[in-house]
Amino acid sequence: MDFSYSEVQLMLQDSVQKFVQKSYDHDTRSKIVESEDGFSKENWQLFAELGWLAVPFTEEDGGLGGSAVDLIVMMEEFGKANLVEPFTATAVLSGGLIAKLADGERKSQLLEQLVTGNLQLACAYAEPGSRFNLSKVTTSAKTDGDEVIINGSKIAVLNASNADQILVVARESGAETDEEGISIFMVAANADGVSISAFTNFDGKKSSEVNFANVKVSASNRLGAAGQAHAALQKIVDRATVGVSAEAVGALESLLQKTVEYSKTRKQFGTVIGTFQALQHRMADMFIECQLARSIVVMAAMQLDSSASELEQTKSVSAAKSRVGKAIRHVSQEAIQIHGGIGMTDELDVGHLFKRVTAIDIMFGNADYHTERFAAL
Amino acid sequence: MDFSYSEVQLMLQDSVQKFVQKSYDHDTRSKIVESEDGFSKENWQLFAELGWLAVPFTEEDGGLGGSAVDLIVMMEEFGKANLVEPFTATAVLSGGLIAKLADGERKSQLLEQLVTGNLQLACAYAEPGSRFNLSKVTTSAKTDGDEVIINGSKIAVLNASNADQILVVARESGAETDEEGISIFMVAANADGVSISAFTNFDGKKSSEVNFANVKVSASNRLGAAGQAHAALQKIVDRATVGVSAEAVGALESLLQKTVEYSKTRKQFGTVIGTFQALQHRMADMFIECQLARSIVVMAAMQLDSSASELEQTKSVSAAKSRVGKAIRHVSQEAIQIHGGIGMTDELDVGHLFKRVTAIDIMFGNADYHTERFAAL
Amino acid sequence: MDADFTAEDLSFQEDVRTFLENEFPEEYRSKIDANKRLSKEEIVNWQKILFAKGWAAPSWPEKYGGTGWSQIQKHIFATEMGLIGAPEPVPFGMKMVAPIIMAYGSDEQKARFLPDILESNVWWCQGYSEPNAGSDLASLKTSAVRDGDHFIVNGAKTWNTYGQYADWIFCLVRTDNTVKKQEGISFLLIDMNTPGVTLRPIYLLDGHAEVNEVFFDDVKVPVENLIGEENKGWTYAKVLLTHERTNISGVPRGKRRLRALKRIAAETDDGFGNNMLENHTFRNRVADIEIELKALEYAELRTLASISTGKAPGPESSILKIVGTELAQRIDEIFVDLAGYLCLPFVPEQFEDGFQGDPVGPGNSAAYALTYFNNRKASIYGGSNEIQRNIICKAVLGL
Amino acid sequence: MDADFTAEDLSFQEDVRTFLENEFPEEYRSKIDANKRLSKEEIVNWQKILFAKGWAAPSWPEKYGGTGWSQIQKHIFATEMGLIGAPEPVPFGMKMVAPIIMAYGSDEQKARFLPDILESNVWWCQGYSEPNAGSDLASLKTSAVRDGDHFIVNGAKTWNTYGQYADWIFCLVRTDNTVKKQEGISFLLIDMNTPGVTLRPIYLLDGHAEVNEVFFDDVKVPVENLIGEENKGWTYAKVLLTHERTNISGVPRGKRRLRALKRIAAETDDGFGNNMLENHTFRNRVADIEIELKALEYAELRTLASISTGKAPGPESSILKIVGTELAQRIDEIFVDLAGYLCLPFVPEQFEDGFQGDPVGPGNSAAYALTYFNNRKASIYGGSNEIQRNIICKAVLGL
Repeated sequence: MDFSYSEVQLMLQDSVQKFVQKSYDHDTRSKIVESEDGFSKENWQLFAELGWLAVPFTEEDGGLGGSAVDLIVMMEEFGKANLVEPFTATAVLSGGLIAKLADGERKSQLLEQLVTGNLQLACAYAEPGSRFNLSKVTTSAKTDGDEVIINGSKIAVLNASNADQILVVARESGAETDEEGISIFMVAANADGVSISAFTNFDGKKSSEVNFANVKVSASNRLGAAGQAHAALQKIVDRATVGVSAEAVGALESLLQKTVEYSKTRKQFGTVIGTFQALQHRMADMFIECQLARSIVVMAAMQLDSSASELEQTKSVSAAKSRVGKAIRHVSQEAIQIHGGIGMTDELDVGHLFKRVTAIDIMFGNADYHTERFAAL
Repeated sequence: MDFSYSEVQLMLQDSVQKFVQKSYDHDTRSKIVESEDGFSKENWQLFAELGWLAVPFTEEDGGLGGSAVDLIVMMEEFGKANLVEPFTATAVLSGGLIAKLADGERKSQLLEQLVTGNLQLACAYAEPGSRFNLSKVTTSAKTDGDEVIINGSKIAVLNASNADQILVVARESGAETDEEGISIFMVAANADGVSISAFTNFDGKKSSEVNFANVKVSASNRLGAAGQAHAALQKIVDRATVGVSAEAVGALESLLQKTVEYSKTRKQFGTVIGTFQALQHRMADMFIECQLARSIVVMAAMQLDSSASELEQTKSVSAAKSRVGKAIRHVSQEAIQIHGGIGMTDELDVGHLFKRVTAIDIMFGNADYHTERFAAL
Repeated sequence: MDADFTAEDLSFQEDVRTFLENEFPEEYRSKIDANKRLSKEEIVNWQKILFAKGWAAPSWPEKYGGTGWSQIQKHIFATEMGLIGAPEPVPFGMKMVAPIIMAYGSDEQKARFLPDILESNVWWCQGYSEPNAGSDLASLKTSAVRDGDHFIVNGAKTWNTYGQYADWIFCLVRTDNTVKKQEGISFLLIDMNTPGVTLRPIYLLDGHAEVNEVFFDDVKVPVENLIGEENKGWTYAKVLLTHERTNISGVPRGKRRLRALKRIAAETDDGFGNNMLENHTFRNRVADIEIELKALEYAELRTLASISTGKAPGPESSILKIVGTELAQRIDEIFVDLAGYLCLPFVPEQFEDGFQGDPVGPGNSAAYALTYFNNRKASIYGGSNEIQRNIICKAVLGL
Repeated sequence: MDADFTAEDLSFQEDVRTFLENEFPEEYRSKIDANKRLSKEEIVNWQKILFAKGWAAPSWPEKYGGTGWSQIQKHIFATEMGLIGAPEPVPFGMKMVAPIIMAYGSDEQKARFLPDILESNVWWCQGYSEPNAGSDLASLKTSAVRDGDHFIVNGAKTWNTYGQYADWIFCLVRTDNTVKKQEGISFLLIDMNTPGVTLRPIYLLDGHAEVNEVFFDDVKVPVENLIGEENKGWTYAKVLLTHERTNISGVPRGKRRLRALKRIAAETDDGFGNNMLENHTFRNRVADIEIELKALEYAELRTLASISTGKAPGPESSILKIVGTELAQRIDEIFVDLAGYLCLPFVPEQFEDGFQGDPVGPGNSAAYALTYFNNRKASIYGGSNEIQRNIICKAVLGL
């Protein structure tokens, strides 16, 4: 048992911190969010150069790390700065699925494009009626000779409007919620029959509703064996869940720090509000929440990297997401409340961190969902 | 809609307040609790003279009131003083069942004995496996000619060791949790086959486990029609639930008041602790809890006295008990915490109020149970 | 005590219901149900319908055009309005400045301002808060210097809700710098069209600019716009601040929202073949909120009852503010939890009047997050919930 | 980072398990499982078994009889002890006075006191708190006046846990009244058998007198029982107070209790034909607690890891005290909720050593309420959780 960061992890942490400090203040971020793409291509290229895009992948796959701990070290820093670039969509989710399901030259080609910053991806798994259940898939994939015809609607597809390729989760057989029968296909975003309705989520991320109407792809666009993609999808989503949980931890720490700082300067009735004991104890509770959230995310990441059983790993992920969800509500609401009116304005970074963690609370299942999943396992 | 107390209610309130102030301080109560009977027969006689024992009954039944609001007005005051006398067991529960199910001379005789203080009763409804479900009854009653033979075990029978008669809930027919088939029999506490294992509950109330081994009673000891007692039992337990909820409200108000007073005199680090804002806000929250608890108990009592449907009335009772249960946990724990070590000692009344409300939280179903009951209706 | 309404109250309730069913425009109702904002014109129109019926200002004394209703009748009216979603009048005229004009204004001021408020001809906004003042209202800096028949006003006010629609603003201004802060404040009415008044919208987390900063740059205000005596403004304002803590609990609105929540939950797939209302955790959370709402409803009714017996609304009513806002925020949360992914899209303009595009996100789910964000203000404004707790400590617990 | 134990750690864990399985007396284990208290003799006996194995004092330096284990090994040992329910040594000797004797005592004092603590020959109790002092320890009044070779001690101490079993007490006493309160305090060791020492048991809510008041009436204490320098006692005590905030989280005990809870829930009828573990609300509450325990476990492990890299246990470890005690109290609550009526009977003596009567109430349910009552102390003692929050504010957040 060992809690120390590896040299690579320390380097990563340092590298993100330096970038953020130099090039990612609140104004810069706001401009990026308001831009057409909703992220900075320049930054993305820089991330590639700094090796960040290679972090989710093993050395074997041409990556730099591949461990869950590597991921959380970096994503916690992303969270602190409320980074809006589509790292989770392209690298963690889609890249993770490619690494897990694809093989041979296709795999190495795709991953090379990805880590060099030349490929944007999106993963379309959620549907209007699926809520958080990954095996509830009604989007259909019918084999027709060498081709597969995809029909269905997906929601909450992050980065679809910038993606070159979309990884679509579709059902080839089985009943609506069967784990068996689910496949993943790579579909060009500009393929016939694909319509993308793009907008910005409240956390500034680009997202889309994507409709597939008789979209034809070659059967070779299927990643992995037919109908066997569920386990990989679950595993990668679990990993992404830990990733965004770490991002939330970073954002919450940022919120705490900004709140404490604000309370030291803001005066009411002639007194700095940070001297009011009622607020002090509430900030102490925010600190406790941050520490517990961080601890359980570390736990989940370490479990994913360990020899623990699948069951233990899955439970750890749900434990972390559930607990982080509670911390999100508690810490972010207190941050706004202690800031008062100014915390409600669009101008301050505090409100944007609040919105980002609220989105993370929903992503891949909220606290209630993960508590039940934990309890049922 | 009217929120004012009637003259009788104001008199009752005044009468209890005066008695308590004069004759029921903490030391007196402690001596009563430690006495053989666990309550004061002298007090009981006085309660009869003051008309308190007649409060749960309508004038038609020889009582003084009979409304749920009458009941809560009085029981809130009982709660403030942590009165240990078996009012709920004898007058509310058992007396209520007699008023509801018995008839003719037997009814008037029994109630007269009761309101004059000459009859102690107990109601045996709970069983080791019934938890809070009143229709889960395994104690059996088999008709044998003119007699009925009762077998089974009851727990949490308040006042059994002082009771002249025990009202036993037993099953004459139907499956374990059927509402049909449940009857109530009056059994002399000293009848053959009745064994009473008495002890004191942690709130100072006398309670017993009662075993019935081939207890023979005349069929005429059955209250009401055979197998039809469930509805009456549910109704009377609902009323008693509102009664003890009001008692809890009184006890919580007492706890709040004592805590606020203590905080105004207790010094730490040279300062009266009541000036610490963190504690102040927590006491404000205790106050809020007390007010909400009181409001919802008033609501439930008013609904029971109103023309609302059975369903609405039942929902109101569960809403009240659930909400009061939350207030109990919150207010009583904070009272101990703010008192510090001294609040943990047997010597102070605070701890005994804490224990009493903890018992009330359990009585007739705890907060979780009543939330579910409310949600399911 | 009696939970049942009298025959008169029941018949009044019936009247109110019939009126609302017939007169509250169907299209407004659909907009409210779809979480869309009514435009100023629509709110004014509705207010004029109420005025025509004589029901524009239940809280006003009869002689100024009030209804003369009992507390119970007012409660019934507010409940029925809330249940159907009919908007209350914007409070700044009707509930904030009008009572002060009635209590401290001259006869001329009453005649000049009150009828237009009653008829919704003139919209008001509030000029209490200032940048950096927060809950410490009395530390305000906006100055009014007497110059002949005018005051010259300079400074800035903030958190002016609907300032962009307002014709007039009532302001606390500093008229004496030499005395302690509460004693140098006056209460001034200012026409928003006076030269030197400018507005800057403040965008909030929900993407909407419902509040503004208002700047005063050598604004000339006639002395006849002064309410009461110079330097007595704080006394007037304070009365208002401790006033009207009732009807803030939002119980009827809460009931309407819970009804909607349950309807939507019953239509929402849990992803495992059931609907969300069949999900135990969710159902029990809804039950908890319903129970809390019942407690709050009776806390409010008890306060109303104590007012009808002639008692002033005591500081106990701070409870209604605290519990009402925190419960509303819990409802906001559970809507977000119910919606899940569906509330992520941020297209605030689709809930505004005049939006022509296709709605984004199924149904109105995307509005839930906006409401969640926007309503964090509820525990901050109107005297933050921390201030309310201080009031309870001081005035009730004697701490 | 690595969640897996090394081969050495795994083999150490195996050794500890084997030892505990074989050597922790079966009857003690049954008593613990039945929520009964071990007698002093049983605790001493167990401590002597640990001593024989050389495992009596993992927290001590090797030269005094410690184990020389790594942080991870200590953690493994504490975990396995907690999971099986084996009692830790009573802390007053081993963890409270011994470190102070080691750090500030003379060689004679070390030789005289430490071996008997290690072997559990002599039991200690603490003499810090005084009536009315509460968390404000330094305001203590018990005086020690030098009289030749002795101090004459007068005053009273309170909350002396297990004072009735103790042979010695370590006390903070006032030796100088003329300086500010922290500077006139000395650290004195007092034989409980000295004439003038008397004890008054304090009964707590659970009906048990585990704490006492101790009175000192002209008690003669030899000067060689003074630790370190006169008037420096506060400095020594303070070190102890910020020390040893680890191992207070109670994670292993929590895990053992949750295991028991789930077992009992599976055997408890919900009254509707299912068992309580099948009840959604209950199951999810258990899950919430399990999750919290996981978070706490890793918070503790992270603190331990930071200690092994040489960092002192910082004020961050106040978290472990706060969360550990509050979580334990949540477990107490859920046991009460599970037991329902079954925990009402108050027969505390049935959980004491030597009880001969029939048990009252099925199983051990009646113990749950006692534990709930008793454990309210956890958030009060050892520096109340309010004090811990103050520490976080001051030392971590800089407020």
